[in-house]
Amino acid sequence: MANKVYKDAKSALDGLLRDGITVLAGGFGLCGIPERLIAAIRESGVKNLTCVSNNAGVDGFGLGLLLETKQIAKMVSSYVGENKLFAQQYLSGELQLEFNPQGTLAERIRAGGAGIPAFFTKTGVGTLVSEGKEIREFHGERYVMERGIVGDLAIVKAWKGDTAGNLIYRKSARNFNPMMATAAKITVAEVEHLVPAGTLDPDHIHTPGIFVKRIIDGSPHEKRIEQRTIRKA
Amino acid sequence: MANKVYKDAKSALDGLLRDGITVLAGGFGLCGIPERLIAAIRESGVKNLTCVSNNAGVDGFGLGLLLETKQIAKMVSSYVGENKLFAQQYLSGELQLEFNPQGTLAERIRAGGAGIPAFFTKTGVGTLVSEGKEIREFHGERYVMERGIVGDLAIVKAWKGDTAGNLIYRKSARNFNPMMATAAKITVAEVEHLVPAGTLDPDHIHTPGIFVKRIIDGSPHEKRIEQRTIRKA
Amino acid sequence: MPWTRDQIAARAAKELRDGFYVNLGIGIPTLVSNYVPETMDVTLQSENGMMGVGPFPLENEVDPDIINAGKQTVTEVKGTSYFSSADSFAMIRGGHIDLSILGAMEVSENGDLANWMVPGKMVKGMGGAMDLVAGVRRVVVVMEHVSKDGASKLLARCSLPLTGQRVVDMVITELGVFSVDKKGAGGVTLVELADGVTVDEVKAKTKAKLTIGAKIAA
Amino acid sequence: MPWTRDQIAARAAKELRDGFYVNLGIGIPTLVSNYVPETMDVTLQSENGMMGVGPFPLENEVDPDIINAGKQTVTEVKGTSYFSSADSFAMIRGGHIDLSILGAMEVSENGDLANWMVPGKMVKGMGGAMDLVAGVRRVVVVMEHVSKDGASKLLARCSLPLTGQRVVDMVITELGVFSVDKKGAGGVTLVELADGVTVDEVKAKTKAKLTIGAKIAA
Repeated sequence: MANKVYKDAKSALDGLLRDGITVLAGGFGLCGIPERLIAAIRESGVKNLTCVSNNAGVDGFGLGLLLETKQIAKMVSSYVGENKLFAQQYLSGELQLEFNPQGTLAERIRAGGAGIPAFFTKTGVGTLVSEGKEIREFHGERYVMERGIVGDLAIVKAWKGDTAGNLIYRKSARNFNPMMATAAKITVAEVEHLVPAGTLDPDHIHTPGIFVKRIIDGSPHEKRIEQRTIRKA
Repeated sequence: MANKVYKDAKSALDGLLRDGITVLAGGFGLCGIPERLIAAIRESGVKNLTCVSNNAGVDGFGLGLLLETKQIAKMVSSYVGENKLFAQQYLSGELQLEFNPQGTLAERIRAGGAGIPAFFTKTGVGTLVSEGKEIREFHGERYVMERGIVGDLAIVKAWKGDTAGNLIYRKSARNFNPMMATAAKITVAEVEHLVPAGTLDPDHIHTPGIFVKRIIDGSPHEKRIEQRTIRKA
Repeated sequence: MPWTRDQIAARAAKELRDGFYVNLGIGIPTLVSNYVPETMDVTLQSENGMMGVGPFPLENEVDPDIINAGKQTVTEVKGTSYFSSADSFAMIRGGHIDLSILGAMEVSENGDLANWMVPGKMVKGMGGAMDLVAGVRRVVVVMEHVSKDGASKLLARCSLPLTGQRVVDMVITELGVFSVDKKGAGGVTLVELADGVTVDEVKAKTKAKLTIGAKIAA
Repeated sequence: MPWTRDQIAARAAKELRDGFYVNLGIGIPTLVSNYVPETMDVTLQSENGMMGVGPFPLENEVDPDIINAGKQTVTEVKGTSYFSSADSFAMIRGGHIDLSILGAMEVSENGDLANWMVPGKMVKGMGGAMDLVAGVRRVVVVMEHVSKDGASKLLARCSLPLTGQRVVDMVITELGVFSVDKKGAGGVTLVELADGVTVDEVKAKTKAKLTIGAKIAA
């Protein structure tokens, strides 16, 4: 029988990492990021990566770990404001950067996974984002054509997963993970709770197992909080 | 406080029905169809409807009820094989028909709800479906441009719903309902179990309440089975 | 003896691989699920929005909310999941399904498929067939080799409106198994002959450019 | 006295209506949630994938999996739901959000908005701002009327790279409230003046085509 379960992040990435590949990474800020898989990519020493991720982590955590080691050659993101190292590497020309509006980025990844090579959106029309791209009018409004994104490898983080690769995310840690899981040649998932197939409610599954080729129990996760904001009782 | 809950299908449709509107109807075959809302549309006598629905019901149930009364002028569907009345009305010229591949139909509705006026797909290239439409090459393959669909009214059926309009579908009764709910000027939902806001798990909600402007408890539902197929013990 | 419907289905089942996600059409394709080896992990998708389709239910298991794309009542397996039809066809169109086994009215030597419409007859619609053949990684057609009036269904060009262009990888009929050069001009190649069927019979009943595979010619 | 940040937020809150679904930006816009009337049903969306955003958590309620688009820890309300970022922006792009209240660096008289990039400075990215202004039904900008060096932020044309063209419906600053003719060439109209602010002060600090609303002129 086909087996998707690997014992740790390193073994789950075995054979998948090559210099220059495009890696799609789930998460928003530090919320819902594949901590173990990022650490294992760092450990592997693979270089010259293109990373598609809404953010670039922070100094010392998340994708910031791969910036420290200069393993990332290019980021495709919507916002990288939290990362000082990023700024340095970008300004020194070591790092390429492609900004996408957050919704365009999310939809480009969804499109890539859904076999849609291009779609039209109002977002970014008349701004730097639409320069050099096709503009077309529909129903009297202008839209810009954006392309689907497909990666070589997707790394995602879920709350629960089963041995068939089915995933359930928890609260706002869902974010970019579901689309990323669909849009790469191979997707590796890390979960907080790995359970036998048949124990998750089929109506609660967010990512069907077909999209997940390898899965690990990555617990315990640090789940670092970026902006701990509280109110007084 | 805003109130979305109506006492029955008739009151939930009050003010929304006009001759000639486009109605998006959830369901696949007779599974997950908005039984009560269809019955109320029949009762209203509204005419000349364009119905966007994967199927056209059967004689005497589902959208078949609106064919009987000749309230539907045009169907946008992928398969209408189960309905004899449909065939008669179509062949006599009383009914217009636009066939879409099932996945193209699903995606056109999703696009309509998502503010995407057009997208490219491989489906139907080189067939009747792509005639008269723009064909474009991406990565050496040909794709056809398909348009988003937006309706005036969407009627959907869910298993559970809350007073904020959040919906949870049950098993394969989900089908076309989630997209339909996003793609009309106003969406009315009927559910089997209507519960107070705050009682559904936020991670289990399939359609966020923003998409649902009116909701009714439509129980009990007949939930007729189209092909009762069983195996021997 | 040419193959029976069940033998065709059994032969089609040999195209399955461990870990495959598969979409089966209606008719002979549905029978394929009876021939999945017990040790093999094959997950069946139904395009209305279900992954992990089990057998038909027992009388007391019938659930109107669990149906397949043929609107038949079915059951769940361990690991079943449900999703919207948009997500289902995103899965199909995006190339995530390994194999689709479908019926056909006609297949041409370059892999064109016609299976949804006969001009002059009432058209029921293409359902998900066009999406499946355009999106699934590998398409295997199972069909009778000739129509009821004796005409070959394996042709140089389809006469019926197409479901897809250059989409069929393999055809299995009661006479044997044919690979299709859907990317080039190589036509169809007979790669397996049903027991008791002769190459001459295949040639007589095939109107496509036909090559006899090396193993059979030998 | 010109309005304080809190007074600006309170004034922006008057643009809310019962039943509205609203997206609030970071900064002054976040304060708006403090001024929603108790009897009013307003649901806050966070574009990372949450509908129904509650207040910041108590110390013992902090959950790293519940954050808003500013990456701040937040809480749920009755009726909260979560969804993917793709579904979140489908909601935004599809015109389902009633109102967005955002900050700005510059707004022009035709409703152009600049709020993401200053050439020469390190660019942090536009995040979801371009999607919000393109997709949300009504866009209200809250900002200081002039920059730190005294330059008007309400201009004939934006000098900074745009976030969106003809997208702003209303601007609220410490000096008052301005409606924007984003479809035509009418420029901005002063429709409300902060207490103790004069029309002359507004005129002096505004570099856009400015009309004084009928109620104020009277």
